[in-house]
Amino acid sequence: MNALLHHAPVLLVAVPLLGAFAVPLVGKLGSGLRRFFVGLIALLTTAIAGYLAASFYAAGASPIVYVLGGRLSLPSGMVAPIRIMFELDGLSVFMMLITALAALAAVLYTSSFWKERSGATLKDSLMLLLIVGIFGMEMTGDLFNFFVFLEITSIAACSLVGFRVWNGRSQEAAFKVMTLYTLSGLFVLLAVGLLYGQYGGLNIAYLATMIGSGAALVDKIALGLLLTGLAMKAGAVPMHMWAPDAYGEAPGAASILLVANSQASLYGLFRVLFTLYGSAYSPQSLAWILIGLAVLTIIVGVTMALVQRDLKRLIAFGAVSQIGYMMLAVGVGFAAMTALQPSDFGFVALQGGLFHMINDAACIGLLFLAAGIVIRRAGTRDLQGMGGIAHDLKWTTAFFMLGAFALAGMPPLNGFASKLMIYESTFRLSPVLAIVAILASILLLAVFLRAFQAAFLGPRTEPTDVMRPVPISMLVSMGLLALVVVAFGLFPGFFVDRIVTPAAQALWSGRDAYIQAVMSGMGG
Amino acid sequence: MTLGQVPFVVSALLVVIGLYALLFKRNLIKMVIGVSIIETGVNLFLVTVGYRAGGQAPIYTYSDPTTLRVLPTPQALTLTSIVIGLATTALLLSFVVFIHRHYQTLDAEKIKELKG
Amino acid sequence: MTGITTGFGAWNPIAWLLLFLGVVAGALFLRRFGNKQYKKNTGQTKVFLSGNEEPEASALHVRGAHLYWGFVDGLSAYYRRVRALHTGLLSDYVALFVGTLGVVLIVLVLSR
Amino acid sequence: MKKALTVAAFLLVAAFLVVAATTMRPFGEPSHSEMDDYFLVNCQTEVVANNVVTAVVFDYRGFDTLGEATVLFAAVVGVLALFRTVREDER
Repeated sequence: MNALLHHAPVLLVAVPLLGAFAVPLVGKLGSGLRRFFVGLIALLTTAIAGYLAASFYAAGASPIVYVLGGRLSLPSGMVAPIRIMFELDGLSVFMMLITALAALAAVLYTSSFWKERSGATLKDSLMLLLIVGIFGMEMTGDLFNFFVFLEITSIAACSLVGFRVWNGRSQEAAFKVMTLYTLSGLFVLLAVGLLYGQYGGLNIAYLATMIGSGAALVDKIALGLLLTGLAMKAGAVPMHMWAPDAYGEAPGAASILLVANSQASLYGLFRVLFTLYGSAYSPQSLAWILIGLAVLTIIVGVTMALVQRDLKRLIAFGAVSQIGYMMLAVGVGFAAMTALQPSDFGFVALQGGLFHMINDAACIGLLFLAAGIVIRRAGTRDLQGMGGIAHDLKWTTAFFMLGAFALAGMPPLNGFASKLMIYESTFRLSPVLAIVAILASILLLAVFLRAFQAAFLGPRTEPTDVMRPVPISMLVSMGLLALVVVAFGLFPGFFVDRIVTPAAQALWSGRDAYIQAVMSGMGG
Repeated sequence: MTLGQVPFVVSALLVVIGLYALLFKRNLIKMVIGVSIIETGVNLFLVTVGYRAGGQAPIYTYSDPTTLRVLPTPQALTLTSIVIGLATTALLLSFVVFIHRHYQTLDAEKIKELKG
Repeated sequence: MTGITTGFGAWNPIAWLLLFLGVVAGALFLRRFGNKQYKKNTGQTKVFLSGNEEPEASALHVRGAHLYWGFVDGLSAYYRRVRALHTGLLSDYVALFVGTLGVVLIVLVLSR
Repeated sequence: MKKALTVAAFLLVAAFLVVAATTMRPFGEPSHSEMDDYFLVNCQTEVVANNVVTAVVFDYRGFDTLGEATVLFAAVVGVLALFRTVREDER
C-alpha cells in the first residue's frame, strides 16, 4: 500500500503538532517567516486531509485502522487490542474535513499583515495545538486517548479565550470555561475508568463487543457520565452558559476553532451513543433525552440571541442554537433506529444533521470572522454603538449577509438544504418538534437581521481608517468559507451523496463494520 | 455492599467532596482545590481498578517472575492523568491571578460581568 | 446530482434559482409600465412625515437594542426566567451541569 | 429554592457515584485482564523493560505520553501568553 496514504491519519496529527512545537522557534526568526510557516502547516494539513478523504471515499468508505507503534493490534490468541489505534470510518473522515476547513480559514484569517500584536507567536502555537487536539479526538479509536486529546483541546481553547489579558472579562470567561471543561474531562475519565474496570480494555471497538445486551448498572452510569460531559462541551442547554462567554471573548480566528471543537465533542457523543453502546444498549429514552436537550438548546439559544447587545455573544447564542439542530436530527435518527421497526426517515434525519454540521461550521465561521473585522472597525462590541459599516467594508458586509442568510435557512444557500432534511424527517417523528424547529429558524433570521441592521446599515458613525482596506488574507479566508456556503447550497446532492451519506451510514449501520475492522485482527 | 468495595467508595467520596467545593464554596482558589480533589479521586479510582488481590508491583527487577502482579495499564493511565491535572491546575491558577488583578477580589459572587 | 431527494420531498436549488430569476424578470417587465413622469429633487421624492421636517439620517437609524422591543416585551415573563438562569456564577453553571447529570442518570437507570 | 435544588442535584449525583462504586466488580478481582496479562508476559521480550508500567507508558501507550507532553506544552504556552507584556496601543 502507498506509504503516504498508509501514514496519512497519523500525519494529520503529527504535522500540526510539529508546527505547534516549532512555531516559537520560527517566530524568533521574524514574523513574516512565522506567518509563512504557519500558513504552510495549515495548507499541508488540509492537503493531507483532502488526500486521505479522497482515497477513503474512492476505496468505498470502509473503515481504516492505523495502529500506533507496531503492527500488532490483535496478537494471536488475544481478544483485546493492546495498542492505541486510530480508526477512521465515514463519520471520522467527514468530521476531519470540517476541521480542516475551519483550521485553514482560521489560520488564513490570523496571518494578515495588518498589525503585529504581542504574543502572536504563542497564539499561532495555541491554535495549532487546538487543531491537533480536534483531529485527534475525531480519529482515535481508544477511549483514554480520546480523553488526552480532549484535554489538549480544553487547555489550548481556554488559553485562547483568555488571550486578551488586558481585559478582565476574558480572564473571567477563561476561568469559567476551563473549570467546566476540566470537570467534563474528569467525568469522561471517570467513565473510562468504570468501563476499564468492567471489561479490562480501552479500545472503543473492543468495549463495544463487551457491552452486551442489557447493560449493567455501571455501564449505564458510565454512559450517563460520557453523555453529559460531552454534551456540556458541545454546548447543549442547560449546560451552555460557557459558550457565549468563550466565543465572545476569544479572538476572532479562535472562535471558529472553538466551534469546530464543540462539533468534535458532539462527534464524541455520537460515537459513544451509536458505536460504543449502539445496538447493545439503546433504549428509546436515550433518544428522547437527546431530543429534549436539543429542543431546549434550539429555543433558549435563539431567544437569548435575540436580546443580546454584544455582537459576538449574539452570534455565539446563534451557534448554540445550531448545535441543537444537529442534536435534534441525530436524536430523531436514533429514535428511528432503535424503534421496534426502524423506519428510513431516521437515515434522512442523520444525513440532515451531519450535513448541517459542515454547513454550520462554514456559516458560523463566516459570521465570526466578519464580526471580528466589524468589531475592530467600530471599536466596540456593543450593537448600540455601531452603524454604517456597510459604507466602507463592502465585502465584509456581503459575507456577513451571506452567512446570516445561510444560517437562517434561506434558499438556495446550504443551510436551507440541511434544515429541509431535518424538518422533513423530524415531522415524521413528531410534527410539534418540526414546527418548533421551523419557528426557531425564522426567529434566527430575525436575530441576524437585527445584527445586520444595527451594525451595517444606517449612516456612517465616525469614519476612521481602521481596517480599511481589510487585509487580503482575511478576505481570502472569508471567501473560502463563502465559497463553501454557496457551493454546498447550489449542489447539495453532489456533496450529500459523496461525503454525508457515508458518514450517516457509519452511524446508521456501520457499527459492525467499525468493530470488525479492529476485532478481526486486520489492523496494521 | 461488601466491605471489600471500600476503596472504590473512598475514591467516589473524594469526587463528591470536590463537587461540594465547586458547588458551595465562593473562593476561587477553593474552587480550584475542588477541581484538584476531583482529579485525585478519579486518579485513585483508576489505580484501585487495577488492583489484583495479593498482587505485587509490576516490576521484575530482583523479584520472582512467577508471582502475581497488579495490572500495569491503570497505573500508566494515572501517570498520564496526573500530568494533565498538573497542567490544568497551573492554567486555572494563572487565570485566578489575573482575575484578582482585574477585579481585586477572589469572591466568585462578585465576578459576574459576563451574564445574560 | 444537484438536488436532493429525501424519500418524501425533493429540493433542487438550480431549478429554484431558475424560477427565482424568472419571477425577477417578470417583475422587472411589469415595472417597465410604471410612470416615469415624477420630478426629482422636489417634494415628490421627499419622505413625508405627517408634514413635519424630515430628521437627519443619523437620528432615524434604529439602534441595535431598540429593535424587536415589542416582541421581547411580550415575552417578558419568559425572558425574566431565562435570563435569571444566566447568572454568571460558576457555581450555578456547575450546579446545572451536575443536575443534568442526575436527571440523565435517573432516566437511564429507570429505562431498560 | 435554588439552593435546595442544588443540594438535591448534588446529593443525587453523590448517591449515583457511590452506587457505581459499590456495584463495580469486586475489589481486587479484575476478571478481564487479557491486555494487562499480555503486557506482563511480553514486556521483557518485546520492550526489554523490567518495569512493566514504564513499558506501557513509553511503548505500548507511548502515544498517550506524547499527548501528555503536548498538554504540558500547551499549558506552558498558555501561561506564557497570559504573562506576556502587552503594548499600550493594542488594548
